[in-house]
Amino acid sequence: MKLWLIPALPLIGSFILIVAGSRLSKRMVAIVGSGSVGLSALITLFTGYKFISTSATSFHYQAWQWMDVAGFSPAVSFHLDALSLVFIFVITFVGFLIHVYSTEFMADDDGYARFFAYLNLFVCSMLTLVLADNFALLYLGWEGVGLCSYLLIGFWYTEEKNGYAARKAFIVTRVGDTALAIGLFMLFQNFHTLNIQQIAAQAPQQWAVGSETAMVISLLLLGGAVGKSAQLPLQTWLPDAMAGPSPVSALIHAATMVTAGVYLIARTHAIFELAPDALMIVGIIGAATLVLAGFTALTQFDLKRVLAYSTISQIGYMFLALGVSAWSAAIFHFMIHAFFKALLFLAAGAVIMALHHEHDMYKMGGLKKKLPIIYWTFLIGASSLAALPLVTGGFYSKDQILWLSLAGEHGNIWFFLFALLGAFITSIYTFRMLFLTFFGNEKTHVGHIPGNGITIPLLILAGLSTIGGFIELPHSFGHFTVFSNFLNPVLPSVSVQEGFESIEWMIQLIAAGVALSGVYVAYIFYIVKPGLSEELKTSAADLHKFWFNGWGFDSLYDKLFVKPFVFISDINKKDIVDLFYDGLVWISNFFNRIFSYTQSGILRWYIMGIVIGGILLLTLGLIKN
Amino acid sequence: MILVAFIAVLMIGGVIAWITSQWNSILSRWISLIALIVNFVLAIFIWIQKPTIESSNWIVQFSAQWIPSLGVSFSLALDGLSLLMVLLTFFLGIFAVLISWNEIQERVGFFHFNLLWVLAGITGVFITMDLFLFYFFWEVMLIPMYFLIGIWGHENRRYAAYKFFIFTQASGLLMLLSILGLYFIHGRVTGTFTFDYFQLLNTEMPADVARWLMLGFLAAFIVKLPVVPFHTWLPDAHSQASTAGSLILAGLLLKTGAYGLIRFVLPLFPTAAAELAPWAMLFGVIGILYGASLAFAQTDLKRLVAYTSVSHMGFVIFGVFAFNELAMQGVVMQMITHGISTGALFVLAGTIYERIHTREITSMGGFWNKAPFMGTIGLIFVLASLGLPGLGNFVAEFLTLLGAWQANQVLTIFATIGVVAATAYSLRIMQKVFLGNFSSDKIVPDLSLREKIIMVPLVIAIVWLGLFPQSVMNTVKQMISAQFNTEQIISNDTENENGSK
Amino acid sequence: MNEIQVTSGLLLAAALFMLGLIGVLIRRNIIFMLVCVEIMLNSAGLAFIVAGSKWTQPDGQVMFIFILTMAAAEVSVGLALILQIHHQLKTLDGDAANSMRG
Amino acid sequence: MEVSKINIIDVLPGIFLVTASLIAMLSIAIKRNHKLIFGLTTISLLGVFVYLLVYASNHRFTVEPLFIIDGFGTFITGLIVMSTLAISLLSYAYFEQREERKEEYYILLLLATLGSAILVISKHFISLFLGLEILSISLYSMVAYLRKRPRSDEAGIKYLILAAFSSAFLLFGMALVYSVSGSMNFSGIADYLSSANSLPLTMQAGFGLMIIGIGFKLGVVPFHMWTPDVYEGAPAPVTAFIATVSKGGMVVLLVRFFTQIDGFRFPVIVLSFTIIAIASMLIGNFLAIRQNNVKRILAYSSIAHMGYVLVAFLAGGRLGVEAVSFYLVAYFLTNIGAFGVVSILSDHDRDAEKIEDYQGLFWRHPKIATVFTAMLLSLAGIPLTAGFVGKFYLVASGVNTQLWLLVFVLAIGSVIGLFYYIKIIATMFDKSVGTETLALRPRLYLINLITLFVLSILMMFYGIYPQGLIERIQDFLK
Repeated sequence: MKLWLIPALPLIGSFILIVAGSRLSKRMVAIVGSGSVGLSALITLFTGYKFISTSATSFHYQAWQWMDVAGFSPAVSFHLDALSLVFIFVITFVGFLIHVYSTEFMADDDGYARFFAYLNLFVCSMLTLVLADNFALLYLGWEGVGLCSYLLIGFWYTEEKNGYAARKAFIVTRVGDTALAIGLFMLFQNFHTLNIQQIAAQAPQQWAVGSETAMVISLLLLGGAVGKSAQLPLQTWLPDAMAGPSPVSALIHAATMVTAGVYLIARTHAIFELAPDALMIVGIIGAATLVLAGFTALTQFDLKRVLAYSTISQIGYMFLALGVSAWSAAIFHFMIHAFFKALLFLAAGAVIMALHHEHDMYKMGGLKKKLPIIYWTFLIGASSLAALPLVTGGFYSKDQILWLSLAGEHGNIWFFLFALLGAFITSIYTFRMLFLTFFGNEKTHVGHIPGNGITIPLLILAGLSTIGGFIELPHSFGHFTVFSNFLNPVLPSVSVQEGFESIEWMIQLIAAGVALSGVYVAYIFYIVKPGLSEELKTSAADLHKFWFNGWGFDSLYDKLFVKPFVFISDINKKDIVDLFYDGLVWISNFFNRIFSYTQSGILRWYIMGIVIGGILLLTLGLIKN
Repeated sequence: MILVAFIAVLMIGGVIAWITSQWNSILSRWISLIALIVNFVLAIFIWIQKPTIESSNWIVQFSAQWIPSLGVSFSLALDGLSLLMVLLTFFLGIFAVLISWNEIQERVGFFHFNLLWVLAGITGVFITMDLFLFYFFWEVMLIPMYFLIGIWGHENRRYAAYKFFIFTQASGLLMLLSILGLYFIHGRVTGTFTFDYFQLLNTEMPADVARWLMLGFLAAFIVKLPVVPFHTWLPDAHSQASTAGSLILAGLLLKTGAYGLIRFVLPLFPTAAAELAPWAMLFGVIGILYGASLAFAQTDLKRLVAYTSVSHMGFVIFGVFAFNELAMQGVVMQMITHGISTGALFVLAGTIYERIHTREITSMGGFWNKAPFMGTIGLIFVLASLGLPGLGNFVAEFLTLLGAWQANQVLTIFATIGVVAATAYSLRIMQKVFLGNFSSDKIVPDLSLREKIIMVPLVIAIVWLGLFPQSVMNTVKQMISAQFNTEQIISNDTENENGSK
Repeated sequence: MNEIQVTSGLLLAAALFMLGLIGVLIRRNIIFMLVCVEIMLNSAGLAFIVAGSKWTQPDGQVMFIFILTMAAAEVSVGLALILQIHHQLKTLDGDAANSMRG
Repeated sequence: MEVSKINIIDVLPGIFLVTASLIAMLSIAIKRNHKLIFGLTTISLLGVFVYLLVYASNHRFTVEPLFIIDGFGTFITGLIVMSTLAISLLSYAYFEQREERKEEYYILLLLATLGSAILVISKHFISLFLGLEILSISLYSMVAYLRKRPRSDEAGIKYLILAAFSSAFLLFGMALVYSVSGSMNFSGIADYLSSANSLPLTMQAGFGLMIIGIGFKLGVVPFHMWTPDVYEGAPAPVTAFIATVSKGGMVVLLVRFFTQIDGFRFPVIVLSFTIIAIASMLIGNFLAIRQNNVKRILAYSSIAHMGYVLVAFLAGGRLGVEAVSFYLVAYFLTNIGAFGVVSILSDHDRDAEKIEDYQGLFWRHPKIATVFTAMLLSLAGIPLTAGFVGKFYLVASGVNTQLWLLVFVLAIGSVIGLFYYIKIIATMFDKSVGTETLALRPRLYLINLITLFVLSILMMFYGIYPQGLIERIQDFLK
């Protein structure tokens, strides 16, 4: 069983690069960096083949006993089932492609070895996260990916604002992690173990549906998930995280790490199912986030920030799916999203690189001819994101969520309407982005023409985001459910409410129509009448500003938490407690002065002192008697 | 005998180092290094022989008459906890010598004399089982430490040294009163006047007397630990001491307070301690948050790290008074890992000071560019300080919080929030020192070979503790579970007695 | 000797003692201070004699003789010192000798 | 009273000292020779000590009605004699380099020692008075011995007037006590008191006045004001003598007197002493913290230390007496050592009393500075020193009788005290300014240094291994 090799290889790669990175040639660094993940991907493939061919339910491997204290005995051990297999597949493959892309993208950077070291470390942590068989190890991976995210966002460390963005990302996610940690404490208190499988097995026996403890624990786990996956109310860090290099945005902030929250909830669905209210909250958070982020994406001009908000929005869809117990739909969308969003980020990275680190879409344009491969792949990614019907992977995955948000057993019309609105906005901003970047006149000179290292991963990802959709086709349309069947042992399938089966095709039609009309709106605004958007912007300037700033969350948190904290620590820099001790010193010195005054050196004073002492003594005697 | 050797080697080594420095200062450096390595090897040897203590709690014991007329004996003993602490002492001691190799150029012999004597005092505190002797060693370590701060410290050293000395001495005297109170109570009840730890255990006394006596012990330990609001000596002492001084202060001296809590307060006054627990935990949490908030505001690198110590030590008292095995294991881990990680941060601050002659982080920045090795090391210990899993501190904090959750949930939530604050101040170190644009007008060379020799073992240790903490935990397992079991037995007994009455 | 006489004897001694004491306090001249101290010593001697006679013991008188002797010795040293002080300070003002203080 | 042969042997130490001083006087009349007198003094002191060691160590008896020669007295007499010996060793070098006639000093020294030795063994008001006055009158001259120095004279006259003044209080108090109890013998007073169930007012006033006299000698608050001035003005060895022998003798008397009459039955007395002790511990320490004159610092610290001793005194019992004895040993060793350092550093014109004189001493004269550091740490009660065990003993006796308030104040006082002890130490370890050499000639320097070394080694030895001394004390107190 080579399960441990999957996370270990990137770790070894990272270790080599950290220790000897400065002494290796760039070529060697590239080989070690990508090679380790590539090998990992191969082993994943091999393991996956074995897993499917033996039709096992899970593989298990224990490396060593991590701790063993008073019944708390997490081990460093890995658990592979269908859910984690999907995740490690995405992580290793998309990860490998992004590594390959980076070998060219980062070629001129001084921190070449450092970059790959971090990236490898990230892959290792992410794999640990999804393979962990207990929550303690999961937490290790969870924090590990947070660390790598921090390191990679702040990769270009000489810029002050990158460091700020990196810290913000780490701290905000850590707020969520705190909730997660407390959730783990409660889990341990209730089950005396942190083994995920055991907890999942025991939870339904211990708690009835709607149990308060289950509710609290679910919410705490949700807190962790919300932080990591940049959902409301902890979504503010992700747009800033775009300060990192584009491959990082693609890998960490689109494809893998930010979906860790989705993984966590899916992994602990047994607990969430016991807390329907918590599940409802998951759905509400998802729905609210997807709309909020969508509106914000509409107003951004920075190419990567648009993608960032779109990521938040798409993860919102996944949360919505989780909220209606459409587990496999969420995971399906995760996978497809990983493909097309990685593709979009990488393509955007190539564009930005070609335009000398220009992020502003309004300064781009006309790249269709200059960068044809980039254009076509971007178009495929964008179509998938906008869920253009039939030909894109995104259509199938998003459609499933739309359908289940209405028809699933926990679905309702409001979820559906929000999701639909989100879909409409998605296709508007997606094509706005496409039109602004690739159509119109060339505004900035194209410098770097991407080579094979960049284009080949793009092409592969474009392929994946197209054909990826076909492994799960809706009931009304082929009814091909390889993916959900595969996940079924882990994630129960969702049952559809009575009376909805018949209207599934209608929903699909509506979805398709909404997506296409979004494209049309974008076409009107940005190709046909480019002035229109400007007018709109000026006529609703306040609203635009509000959306542009992400609905004011940043300034709200700044006022609520950051400013007070900094203020309190700044005024107390000198440590107010010390005043007390200074006071003691002052009092001592005060007494010293007073008593010193009596030591006047004059003989008669001293005699007086004795006499007064004597009088006091004798008076005392009298009083006492 | 080996326990006596621990102390004797250090004391004699110190004297020899002082004497030889008249002829050759290099020699005195080597002498102290060798003395510490000898001790470290001895301690490792014991550990390898008894990696897990199964049958008896006490690995080695030594006892001799000292002042029989007062019931004082020279009684030393080593159990798992002591062994770990002693190991840590010698381990960090070696680095304290190494880090001062170039830094200390004046009065080298006297420096090493003080260094070794402070370590001897600390070692004594960790292995003595006689309360008089304990107090004796407790005080013995103060004077050399005072000199380490007061002679080789930075610009404000005299003030810092005073403050350190007076705080610890004042609280120590309160402990002395309690020791004596216990001594006489035990003597009156049993007729044998003795300071022997084992005999004083389970002394029967009225509840309010126990409460007062415990407060006396507590005073000494919470000042040393330190617990807010008795912490203000620490930032001054830490920031003003020389690097080796800071290393010893943060790495070892604070641990004597934690050790005292575990070794004396809980076993001697189980009931009174249990009554106090919620308050102690509250103060622990206050310490965690208050220390973090102050750490965030500091611009003096060593002062910043000093306040992180306040915050981290909050976890210790928090965990100790959670009264369960999980938290206690966490506390023991915290003692060790904090010793290593904070010690390393101080060493780092020292190496930076050697290069740019300032501790102000406002005049640092971008050092990664010039000194990536230093940056990597810095990153690792900053991460350790914020409790990243995979490094030792995480194990410590996680176990502490996990255990504390069983005891007090509200306070645990606040303590966990402290981890977020830890992230804020830790990353600030990283940002201000290593990231950003290189802005110093000084040359910042990367770590030298000697500095690497110091740092690499520390890194290995902290990673090892993070991934394989069980080897350490096994060493104290017996001791900790024995402590909680006996307490249960005692409470059961008293219940039975009450019942029968 | 009856009780009343003892009491009045002691009261007389006490009055003398107070006289001396007040003298020491209000006089600045060192010689006068010395003299007043002598008065106090002698009042103590008187008290001894009164007490001795109360108990019809010779001890009180023995003590008085010792006190006299001691007072003489003291005065001799004292006068020598006063001479020296006068030599240095050119004054006998006790308050002037205050170079040490604080 | 009948003077028998045995009695002569019993009071031999006193006779020995008197004879020695007479011989010294005669020899001065014939020829002045500093070395000779010094030799005579040391030999006679050694002789007394040997006598005490050989003869008196297992001999308990009384010389009615004046003296009681018990273990406690013998022990402290031995301590006093040895301290005087150490002081005379220090004095030799100190006076050798000064112009004044040195020889008479030793006569005074011997007589003062005699006075203190009498105090220690007296059990009667008359012997008490005689001992006290022999001590005091010798001290007046000793304090003002360097008569060319204005400060020395000033200190002398202050001491004289105040001491005589307080003696008057003591005497008047004794007279009152005598008038009520009809006895000047301690045991007689005790008999009277044991039959009386409450303290008559006259008696109480008598005790009050006596406390003033005793308190003055001890230098406890509020009768302490002379201490710093006299300490500062007197020559360093004399200061050492006042701090140790003179105060020590009085402590013993106090213990003996109040133990014998069992004064602790009377809450007024206990309360008075408690207030005095607390005030001394606090005010003594407070006065010292901003002081920059080393001799004055030591003076203030001695006020506080007498307060500490009173704690053990109030604790009473065997443990209390043990504690007082041990503490006195430690205190004597330490103070003589400390003033020895001051005297070894002094030059012709003035004593080394300013704190600046100690700036960087450790780097100029490491040996002396080490000794001084050890002595100061002992005063502060830090382990490895006799002062630590002594203070431990005091606290133990206080805790034993549950004098929590006193013990608590003792702790606070010690903490405040730390501040100024450390100040001196810190100054010594500061950066050095200049490298002036010592004023002493090498051979004299050597004598002093050896004396100091012996003192510090003893002090350390009793700090690390107090068992021997404790056993000895317990032996004596049997």
